[in-house]
Amino acid sequence: MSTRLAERPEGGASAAHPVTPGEGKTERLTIVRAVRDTLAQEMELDPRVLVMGEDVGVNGGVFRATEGLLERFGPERVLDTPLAEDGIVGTAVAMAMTGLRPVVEIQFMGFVYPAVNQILAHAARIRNRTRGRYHVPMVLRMPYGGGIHAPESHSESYEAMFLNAPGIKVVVPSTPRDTKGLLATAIRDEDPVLFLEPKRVYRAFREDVPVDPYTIPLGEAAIPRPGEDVTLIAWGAMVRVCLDAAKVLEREGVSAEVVDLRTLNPLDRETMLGSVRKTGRAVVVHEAPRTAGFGAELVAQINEHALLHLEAPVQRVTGFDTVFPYARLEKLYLPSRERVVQAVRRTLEF
Amino acid sequence: MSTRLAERPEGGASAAHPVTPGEGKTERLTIVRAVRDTLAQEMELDPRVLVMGEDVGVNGGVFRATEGLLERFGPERVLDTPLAEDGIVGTAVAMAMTGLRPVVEIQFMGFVYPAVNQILAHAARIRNRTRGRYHVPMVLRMPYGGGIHAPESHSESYEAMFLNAPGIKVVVPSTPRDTKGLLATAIRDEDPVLFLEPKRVYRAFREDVPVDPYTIPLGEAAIPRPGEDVTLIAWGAMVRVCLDAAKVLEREGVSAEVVDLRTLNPLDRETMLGSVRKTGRAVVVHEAPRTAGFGAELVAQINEHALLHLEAPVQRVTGFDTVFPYARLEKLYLPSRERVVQAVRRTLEF
Amino acid sequence: MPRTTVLRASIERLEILAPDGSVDGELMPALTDEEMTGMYRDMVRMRAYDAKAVKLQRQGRMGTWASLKGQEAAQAAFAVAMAPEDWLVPAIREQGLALARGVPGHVLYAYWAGDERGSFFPEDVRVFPTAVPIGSQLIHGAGIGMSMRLQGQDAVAVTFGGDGSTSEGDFHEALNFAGVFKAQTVFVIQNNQWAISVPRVSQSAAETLAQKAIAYGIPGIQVDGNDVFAVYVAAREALDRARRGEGPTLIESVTYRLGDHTTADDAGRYRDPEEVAAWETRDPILRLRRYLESRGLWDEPREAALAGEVGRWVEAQVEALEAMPAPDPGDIFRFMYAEMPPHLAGQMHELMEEVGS
Amino acid sequence: MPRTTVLRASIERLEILAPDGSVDGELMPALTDEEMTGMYRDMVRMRAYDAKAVKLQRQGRMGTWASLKGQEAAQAAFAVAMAPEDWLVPAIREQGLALARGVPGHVLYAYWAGDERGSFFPEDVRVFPTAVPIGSQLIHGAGIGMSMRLQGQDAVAVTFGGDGSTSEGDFHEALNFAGVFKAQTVFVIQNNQWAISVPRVSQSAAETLAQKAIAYGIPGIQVDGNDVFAVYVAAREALDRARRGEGPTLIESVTYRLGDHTTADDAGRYRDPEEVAAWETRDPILRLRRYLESRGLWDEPREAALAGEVGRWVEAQVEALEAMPAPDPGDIFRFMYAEMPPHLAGQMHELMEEVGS
Ligand SMILES: Cc1ncc(C[n+]2csc(CCOP(=O)(O)OP(=O)(O)O)c2C)c(N)n1
Ligand SMILES: Cc1ncc(C[n+]2csc(CCOP(=O)(O)OP(=O)(O)O)c2C)c(N)n1
Ligand SMILES: [Mg+2]
Ligand SMILES: [Mg+2]
Repeated sequence: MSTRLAERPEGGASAAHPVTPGEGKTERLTIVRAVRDTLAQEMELDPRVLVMGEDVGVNGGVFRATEGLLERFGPERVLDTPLAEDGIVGTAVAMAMTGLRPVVEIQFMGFVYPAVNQILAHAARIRNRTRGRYHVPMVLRMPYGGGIHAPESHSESYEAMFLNAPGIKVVVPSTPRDTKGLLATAIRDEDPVLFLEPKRVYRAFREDVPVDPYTIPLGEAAIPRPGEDVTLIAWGAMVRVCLDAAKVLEREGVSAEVVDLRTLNPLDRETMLGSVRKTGRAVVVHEAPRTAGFGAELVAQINEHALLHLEAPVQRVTGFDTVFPYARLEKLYLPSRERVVQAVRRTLEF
Repeated sequence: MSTRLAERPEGGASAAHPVTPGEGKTERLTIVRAVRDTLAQEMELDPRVLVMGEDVGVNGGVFRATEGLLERFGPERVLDTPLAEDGIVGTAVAMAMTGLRPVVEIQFMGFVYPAVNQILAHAARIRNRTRGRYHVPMVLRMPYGGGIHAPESHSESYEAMFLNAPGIKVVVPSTPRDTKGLLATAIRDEDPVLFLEPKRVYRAFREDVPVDPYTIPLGEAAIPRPGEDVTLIAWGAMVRVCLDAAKVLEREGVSAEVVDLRTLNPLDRETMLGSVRKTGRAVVVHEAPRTAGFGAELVAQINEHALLHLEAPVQRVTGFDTVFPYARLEKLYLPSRERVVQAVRRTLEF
Repeated sequence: MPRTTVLRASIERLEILAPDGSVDGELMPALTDEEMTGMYRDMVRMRAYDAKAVKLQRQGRMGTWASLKGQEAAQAAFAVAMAPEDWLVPAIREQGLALARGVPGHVLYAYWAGDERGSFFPEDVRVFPTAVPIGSQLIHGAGIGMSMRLQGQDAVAVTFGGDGSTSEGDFHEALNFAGVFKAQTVFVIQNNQWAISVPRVSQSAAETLAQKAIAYGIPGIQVDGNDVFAVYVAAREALDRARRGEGPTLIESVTYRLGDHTTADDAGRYRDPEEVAAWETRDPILRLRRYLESRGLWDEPREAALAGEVGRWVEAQVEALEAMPAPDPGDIFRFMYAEMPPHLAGQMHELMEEVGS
Repeated sequence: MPRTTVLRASIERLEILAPDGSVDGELMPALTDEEMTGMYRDMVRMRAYDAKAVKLQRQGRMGTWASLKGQEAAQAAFAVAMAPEDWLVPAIREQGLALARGVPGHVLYAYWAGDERGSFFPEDVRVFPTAVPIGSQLIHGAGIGMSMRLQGQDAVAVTFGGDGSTSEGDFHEALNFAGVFKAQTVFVIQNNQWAISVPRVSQSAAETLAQKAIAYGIPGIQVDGNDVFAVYVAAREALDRARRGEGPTLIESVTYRLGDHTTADDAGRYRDPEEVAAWETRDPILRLRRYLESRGLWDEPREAALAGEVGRWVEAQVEALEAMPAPDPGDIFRFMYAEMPPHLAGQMHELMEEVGS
């Protein structure tokens, strides 16, 4: 079965659904399952939405995030493309400029480099270049991050490069519930959105996710765990590491607040600053290398806007400034619960 | 005339020359002229060095940075390539791995995106990938930055993306003298070096540059102007802006120290921190957009290592988080002397 | 079971209008007199528009300008061949075709004068903005062609690139996608012999650029790009094929860049004046005029009238350009996203304070 | 001056050894008996090495492994055709040829077991490390071919890619550079019909991949990639051409990936078991064995002896792999630059404190 792409319901789908999870039925889903269900739901709601990428059709994606979509929506809305990231993103840009809403899968974030020209020189700039005449409502989904014992180039976290070059929103969910709400918002957004999926926790846990459609606004951080003594700031897979660290700290009598940024651009600076002003101490955690990682920006913003509240320097727990190691050593590279705990201790002992 | 590439003098050229400018004869050169002379000199000294890129041969480069090299060294050492940045950098990577030392010109930094895969997935990683079996002694020269009323994509400062992905050194001279010494070092370096040339000041001023070869070590900042009250940290074309601001401040009785980082990776953290510890106040200046620019990293490092010395939050004077504007508005975008002065005042009034 | 031939391919070259103004009657397309004189008028207008921009640049009233001089024929031919709903995806020298498709002259000038408003085209004009990174627009051409097909629309994406652009990976990915998805796309390579200072032969070892089509299993053809009728015939064939859903075509239009690469370039450094002189005798405008004159469709009085008309039109564009209010500094921020995020609003505020508005 | 043909091109396909073991006597290359049995031994060894890796992976003793099963012939052919000084630039399934070129078996295993030391090859082995980003290595092949030419060396860069890799812009830029600079490079596309789940026909509308050579003005040929003699003949032609300074060649080797894409994949999801069965009858090893047997060069006792020998060799590689000391955590930092910069030394120190060494 195939839905004709041109037949769009008047007004689109955006306005029709609540912006927060409703009361209705829920289902226990993993993150990857939430991705798949949301894609199906948004494709159902808006016939302009289509999915494209390498192996997303017959194979249902190498992580199965698009499983069943081809059968359900047909080859006009689920495109198995040639192996060419620049081509995939560039054709998607043009589709987005001419009435469609492509959701692209880049198989691993480590393979986004060939598409950087189309993303940063075009997708991120078309609205500005044409003073609003054209825009690019496109989502680039990318499994990212380490921890799955994959070969080289399969574990990267390249978010920083998309944050210095403006014009593209960057969203990183950490839970199934957020995945659904944020992905729906990203697809309905009128601008290009990089949607980074923490593949390490793709199937790590399940959560009750409302069956009905809902959206979560971009630019609103969450506080999955409130606390008083120190703020742990993270996104994606590192949120779980911080929550684990907070549990350890609790046993030591330290109350840690965890801020899950959820979107890196736009950034919910106020929630982050509010927490840091309250606790006076902060640890930023990310998988990417330390130098010029997005953590640096967070430290800079805290410095700019909450310096006098700081009891200790903001600590960064990050990947090292090295290539992401192959499987046998990757565990040493990834920020661990222990490293976060140590960093918190440093802020307390300062 | 053409020098056979294979005939390399034993031991190479690296050891043969002083690491700091000698006493000998000097010549008044612009930055672009220093680039050209240094290329010629290094090609003369080491027959493995070759120059390649778009329009670098017959045309002598669109900025004339390679003028005369083709005539002097022949088409085997000065390669006019097809219009394909990924191909240029990728073939250079392989040349560097097999006995040559290519110096590549990317016509404008705004056109580096197509080559990002070869730079970051290969050049920056080959040594580590092969545990030292291969390495990539290659220089990527790129005119960068705004201020010359150029069309879109001709004014970009993309240094941050090359600083978060480790494995490639990043050098940015701000004077003719430094250009010569740093470029010579970069060419003799055993690892890939991004050599960013501030095209806005390519011909803005001349300086006495020693005629004899010399090198300036990577990872050593300069202090072109010492001061007591505030530290201005910059690189490339922004150094001049800071020096201008320092003059204005001097008239107001404020003594500003200017730190010219010269190399961003490796970073001379100690010189920067030493200055900030002394002055207690710092302003970081760069052309790239603010968010996740390299300035954030500097603020983070100051936070980590000199927090207790700070009298005020470190200020950032940067490009906005927008696309670099076309010519008619670019002046508003670029950090100006006035903005730097204002930022200094903010640190003083904090 | 020896060596067998698994593929035979050939590339044709099409020429109809000779430099002396004579035509190949058999291949001559069925164009009305009005269409033919219209093409001529279009080309003359393009040249005047171009010459004025070069002059303005010398006077400091225009930014860097990329001259289209010598490359008018393909643009005039496509202007007639394209349907109103078709898309134009230009490279950097398609100002002429953009004008013909409805982009106002002063708007296009504004782009080259360093003003983003120069890419804000009217709603009903299906012209993409100039893509500065060479070759990157070819992928957009493929993407529009896919988009139209997926949406069941008839429109075709006519996509221009230079000879230099064929070296970028983008060219390859664009043509390959278009071939695989039978995109409604026509790729036109304006082979003007030079990519800045790099001659065509240094760009690829292929004898023709048209033969690159073979790599994608799509039709390719070479035309004399200074021959408006040849381009027109190839354009119609390709447009019709795309519209019928039979997929993309690659057209190599062999022409010549009579001017410098841009106003920032000095072609005298790298090319032989004799080469330029030889190509001047193959001027596409001269040729068409000779033909029209031989058919009694053109003469000196009409030429003089056209010159006056075009001159006035060009001046009007310059006036409209210079009458545009200065760009608003706030516009630096306003078009980054559909809604301005708080951090950008803050930065805009900073700037507004500074400029005092 | 009508339509003229400006290019005629054709692509040949070469087959010598039929699935039943018979050969085309006229095209049969002059290989000694030892070379032919050597090829066979090589292929058997490759298959055993591969099968063992798949098994190890199932047992949790190996990381993700990309099987070369079914693609041995091209590797065995190039092993004989290449000169000692030639370079191998592999894609992801050239383990067999890498072994034949002198990479120790346990070292290569280590790579796939998630250990960077698995790309530290002996000094005299001219084999590039595996490039994970598909197609990116093709540019290195072009670059080495340019490098050898510029340095006046005779060596040729033999560069492998998959059918999928031909879609990347890298393929295009690699072949174009090689053509323009007459690089001493041979490009071998192992067209194994699949790029993970995407079949060859969805990768390009071109009838053959060999015809892509036409786009670069270089020779292209299609060979039966399961026919070790056909590949050998094409390899020799291409290597000789490159060595003579006449430039690169594209060889499309038509073969089949008998296994899953990698051990992380389940090909049963997307391809027909009948297709696999059909290709199993065209097995390159079986075929060569039939030929050798028909020539009296091979028999059951020799097969049994070889099986034993190869089995012992493979076990020795596994033992050597598992005898490797654990990788040193400090190695994460040591090979980033020729000299370790202070910030990295600091980070290494952090880690060393943590792991207590
Ligand atoms: C990716 C990229 N690299 C380099 C440039 C600089 N540049 C602008 S035009 C040009 C030559 C283009 O040649 P061609 O494609 O033949 O078009 P023409 O200028 O002849 O119309 C170059 C190298 C660019 N704009 N984009
Ligand atoms: C740039 C890039 N994109 C995607 C991938 C993921 N990937 C790994 S192998 C592969 C398919 C390769 O197909 P082909 O070139 O035919 O080689 P084969 O696996 O069949 O040997 C893909 C998509 C990658 N490694 N690199
Ligand atoms: Mg050209
Ligand atoms: Mg394949």
